[in-house]
Amino acid sequence: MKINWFKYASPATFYPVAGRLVPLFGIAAVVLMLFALYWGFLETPERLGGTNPQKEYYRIIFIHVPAAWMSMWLYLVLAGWSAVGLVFNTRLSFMLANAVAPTGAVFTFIALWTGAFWGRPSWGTYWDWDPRLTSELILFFLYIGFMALHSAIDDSRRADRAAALLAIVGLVMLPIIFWSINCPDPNNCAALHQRSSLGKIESNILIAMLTMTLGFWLYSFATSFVRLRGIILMREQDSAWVRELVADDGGAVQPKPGESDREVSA
Amino acid sequence: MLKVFWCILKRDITLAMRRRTDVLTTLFFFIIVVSLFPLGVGSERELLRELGPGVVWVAALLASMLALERLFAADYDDGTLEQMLLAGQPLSLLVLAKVVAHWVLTGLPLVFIAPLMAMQYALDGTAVWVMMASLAVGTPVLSLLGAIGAALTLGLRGGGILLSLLILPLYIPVLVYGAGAVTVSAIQIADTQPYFALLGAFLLAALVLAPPASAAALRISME
Amino acid sequence: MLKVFWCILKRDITLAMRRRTDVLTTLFFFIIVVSLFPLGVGSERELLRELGPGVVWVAALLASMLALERLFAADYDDGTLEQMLLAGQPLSLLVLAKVVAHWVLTGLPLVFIAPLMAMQYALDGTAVWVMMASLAVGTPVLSLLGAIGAALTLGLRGGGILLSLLILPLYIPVLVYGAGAVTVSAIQIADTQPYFALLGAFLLAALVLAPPASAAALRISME
Amino acid sequence: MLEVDHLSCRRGDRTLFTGLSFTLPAGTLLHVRGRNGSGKTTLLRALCGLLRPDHGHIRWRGEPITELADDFNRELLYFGHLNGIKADLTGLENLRVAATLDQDPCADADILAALARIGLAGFEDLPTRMLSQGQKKRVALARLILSKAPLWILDEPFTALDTDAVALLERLIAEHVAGDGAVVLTTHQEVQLTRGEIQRLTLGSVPSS
Amino acid sequence: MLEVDHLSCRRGDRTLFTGLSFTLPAGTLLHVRGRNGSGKTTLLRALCGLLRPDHGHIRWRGEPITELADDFNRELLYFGHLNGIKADLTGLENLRVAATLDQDPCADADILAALARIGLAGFEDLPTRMLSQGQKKRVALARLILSKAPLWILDEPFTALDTDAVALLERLIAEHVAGDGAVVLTTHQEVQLTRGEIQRLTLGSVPSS
Ligand code: HEM
Ligand SMILES: Nc1ncnc2c1ncn2[C@@H]1O[C@H](COP(=O)(O)OP(=O)(O)OP(=O)(O)O)[C@@H](O)[C@H]1O
Ligand SMILES: Nc1ncnc2c1ncn2[C@@H]1O[C@H](COP(=O)(O)OP(=O)(O)OP(=O)(O)O)[C@@H](O)[C@H]1O
Ligand SMILES: [Mg+2]
Ligand SMILES: [Mg+2]
Repeated sequence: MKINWFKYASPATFYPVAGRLVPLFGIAAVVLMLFALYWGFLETPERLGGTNPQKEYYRIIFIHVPAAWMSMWLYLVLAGWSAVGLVFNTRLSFMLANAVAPTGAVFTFIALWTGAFWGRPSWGTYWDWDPRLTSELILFFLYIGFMALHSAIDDSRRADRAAALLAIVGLVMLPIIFWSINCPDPNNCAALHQRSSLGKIESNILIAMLTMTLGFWLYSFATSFVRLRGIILMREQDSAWVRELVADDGGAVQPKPGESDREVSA
Repeated sequence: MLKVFWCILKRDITLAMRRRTDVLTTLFFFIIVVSLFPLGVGSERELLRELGPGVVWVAALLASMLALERLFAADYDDGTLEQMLLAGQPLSLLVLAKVVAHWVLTGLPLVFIAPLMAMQYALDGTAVWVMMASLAVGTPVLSLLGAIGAALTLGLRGGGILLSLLILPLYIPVLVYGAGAVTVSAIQIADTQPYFALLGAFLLAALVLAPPASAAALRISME
Repeated sequence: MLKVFWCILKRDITLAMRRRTDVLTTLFFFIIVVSLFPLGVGSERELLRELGPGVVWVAALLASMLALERLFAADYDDGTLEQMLLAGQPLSLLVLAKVVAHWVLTGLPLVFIAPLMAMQYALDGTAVWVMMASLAVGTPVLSLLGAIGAALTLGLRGGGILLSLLILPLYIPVLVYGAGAVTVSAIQIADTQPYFALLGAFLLAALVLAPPASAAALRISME
Repeated sequence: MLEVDHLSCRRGDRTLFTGLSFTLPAGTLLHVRGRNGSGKTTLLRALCGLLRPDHGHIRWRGEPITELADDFNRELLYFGHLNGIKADLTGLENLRVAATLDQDPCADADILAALARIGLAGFEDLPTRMLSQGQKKRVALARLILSKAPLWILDEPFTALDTDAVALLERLIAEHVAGDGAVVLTTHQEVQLTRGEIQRLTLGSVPSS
Repeated sequence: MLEVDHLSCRRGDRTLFTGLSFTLPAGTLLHVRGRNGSGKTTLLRALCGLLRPDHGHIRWRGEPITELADDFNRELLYFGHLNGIKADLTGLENLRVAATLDQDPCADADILAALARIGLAGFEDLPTRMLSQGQKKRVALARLILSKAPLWILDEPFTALDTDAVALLERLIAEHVAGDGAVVLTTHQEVQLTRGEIQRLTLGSVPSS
């Protein structure tokens, strides 16, 4: 079967589709997040054992880690749509990138915030210049930069393309930045290698965490689509279909396009 | 091709020489920022020695960034940039010429003034040489990366500070390895070579990638 | 009189709100500069704690100074400043209104974000309060003093960096006593009151002297 | 009203004019002409007090303008090469600020009427950065309708305007002169007045160095 | 030479023109007219490729200008609201840079001759910031004398010029058209040509919102 993807690349077709998907994703997200919270709070061990016995507050992991994952994934999505937009010049891709950015920034912020509140009881400090924390902070700056640049430019087309270029430059730089922070001393990098402890984690915790991640993921879809619909309406004000839509709601009068005439004389 | 490159390079350097203060102010900004810190944090020798490389590099970052704001702005305001876009010459070449001129005027002087700054922070002989070398390799990367940001924020109100928001995070690797090389040079057994290898790799990558990216950004901004 | 003051104040705040990013970028610049240092100097807690007050104050200085560049520049470029000079209203009043608006938009937010920055440098409770208080009294002085420099460098190419050259030395007393107050607050026996008395005196003097000085500078620059 | 006495100005090393004297009574228009670079803008800025002349005096109602300072400024409306409007404010907001600064008490309705008269009905609520070259100029010119100042100093007010706008501006100037105002203006076009006197002042061509 | 096919442009939320088509053969001048804000500048920038139109195509000698890119730019001379000269360089230096960028091989003597012809003899060695409004514009116009580009796009080239300069510019344009060049220009004045065809294109007045 061959689907005409370009049909869906038009804002006019995508607008109602997004409208139908929003409640679907929204409800699923809420359900999954509630389930994950329930599972995380009631079905997991009361305290973690091992060398560093963590008290009840380890449960913040069910928000913290999924949020951190989402923040990185969403940046990839953002840069991906930006690249598609720049290459194929499709308006919808830029709009998608814009719609995703605030959600990504929010997850980054949540990861930082929950991390800080976790750090207080477990490390005795809100903040430490641990490589991972620093990288997350820089990711936050990249999101903020993207949004700041976009909103600093009046002309929406220039704003889209400039912000998209920035997102791509950011994506190229990101691995280098992360790596330089993780390995500030190239003489003995191997010693600093950080190992993820996810493999050894208890399965209940894993279930709760993965469910929460999925919930966050759907939440990202829902919020991005809501924002996307707003953006589409604003950008396409002039087009016939939006005018019909607005007219149905008894909306405002739209300007007519200017006419032009010409005469030739010798 | 080469003729156009030289023409733009010469033009920018002539312009800067007409207003010699421009060149000097970047330098003085650097000196002032470096000298402010001891006022803010106190003047214990040990503390300062530890701080030295970081402060000098952060100051270099800030100085380079501030000067960048004007990289395209003047040309944009008077319409010469528009003319460059329409010149029928590869835009990345023109951009590269402008960046090179910019570095010669604002980055290179920092390299030569660095020993004076190092003195204020009680750094010793080797550290001073390493600092000069790291600045010499690192500051062109700053100029090249910064050009992208300067092109993106062209003509925006509050562009200067927006530029710093966009660019400073991207400067981090250069800061880490630049300052790292100097810090490490104080330890006898440690080797600074990997640091310079990395900085050199950054420079090469930036030389290849940054001009086309800036050119693309300029075309977007001029629309 | 008061009506004109309010009119200009409202105008500048409206303008900033039209471009909300302007306000936020000063703030983020501050945050980024503060966050860069640990990357350059390493992240030992003790070292950072000692550095904290100085770094936060130097960053505040730089942020305030950078934002100042735009204090009159935009009005100069579009000719509204010329109109203000010819308005038949006391120019120092108009200048004061512009400076107040500028501080509300760029200085005040720094006061409120300071605790977060203090956290990064592991400062404790009292130190955080003292830092907020010292920023609240100190940053208006920075804006007022900076206005003089901004007026003098108006319309000069490379004004931004020239401005910093003129203004940073004037900022030094504020930096010394502002950062000093925070450092001293960590010591139990020491008293921060003299520091605040001095900062307050600076503020009063600046409030009286800076607006006429800036007005005079503006008249010179506009000739 | 305005008396100029042996005025001379120089820019850089070049003396633009020396010993320039004239008086401008109420109800007169002074059309300053001259080739490009002959010193028209320089003269106008000196008349406003923005630029200090080398020699000579400028008097307003008998008193030197340097002494009158703000009192002179209040009776003056200057319109230079720059429009003096903020790109981020709408036309309405711009004129509101201008009116407060000039101490012209005028309501929003007056401003809207002025904008409509100048041909910007429908554009009042757009930030002026979204306007074309000529539309921006029109916003600035709306101040002429609102202002009560007796002396207008206008530097090339006709550039970038289309024929409708030029005609309107000519009418505004004629009305002002007819109402016992004084106008100093530069333009490379011809100026006609239905009523009131026109003086013409031609600045000499610049000596080449 | 230049073909425009169903062009439509918008700025902000306002569609300025739609379905605009015309062809401009060699030896023709196109005078774009229209009220302030009708989209003349927008059209000219689109023709240069500085601004991407919403719909429609622009072709130069049969090929889309987006594909020709630098090849098209080399055949084009654009002259916008801004002069495109550096205030800190002298007239001579400015034109030298412009000539290198345009790949017009010309010696300093040519440039000096051009400056003299445009009425700036004696001002060649002054930084252009020391020139008056109209003199700056003249420096920029000297490029028209030096350039070999077949297509000129001029946005309100007559503003700020005195009558001598206007006459000279009209002569330059007429010569270029007579020499099988093409010119697109906007101005609120009338344009006459001694030889060659004039097309007039009037952009509709902007609907108020
Ligand atoms: C502001 C503070 C913090 C930030 C920004 C932060 C950031 C992150 C990020 C980005 C990840 C995902 C990395 C990955 O999986 O590759 C993560 C995972 C994790 N974080 Fe944090 N974190 C913070 C504080 C903390 C604290 C205080 C703790 C525990 C005491 C903590 C424990 C963990 C754990 C256990 C994981 C799971 C992933 C793994 O095992 O590697 N984090 N954090
Ligand atoms: N940056 C912008 N953003 C949004 N709209 C704009 C922008 N620039 C211009 N416009 C709008 O586009 C329209 C046409 O502008 P343009 O500059 O092309 O007019 P013009 O015909 O050149 O007018 P003029 O004779 O005044 O120079 C105007 O109505 C203006 O409001
Ligand atoms: N900032 C300056 N420094 C030095 N000389 C200047 C400066 N500005 C202008 N001049 C010189 O002063 C002379 C007069 O300039 P002015 O702007 O008054 O001319 P103008 O009559 O308004 O010309 P135009 O019709 O071109 O606007 C010019 O010859 C110019 O070279
Ligand atoms: Mg003039
Ligand atoms: Mg125009």
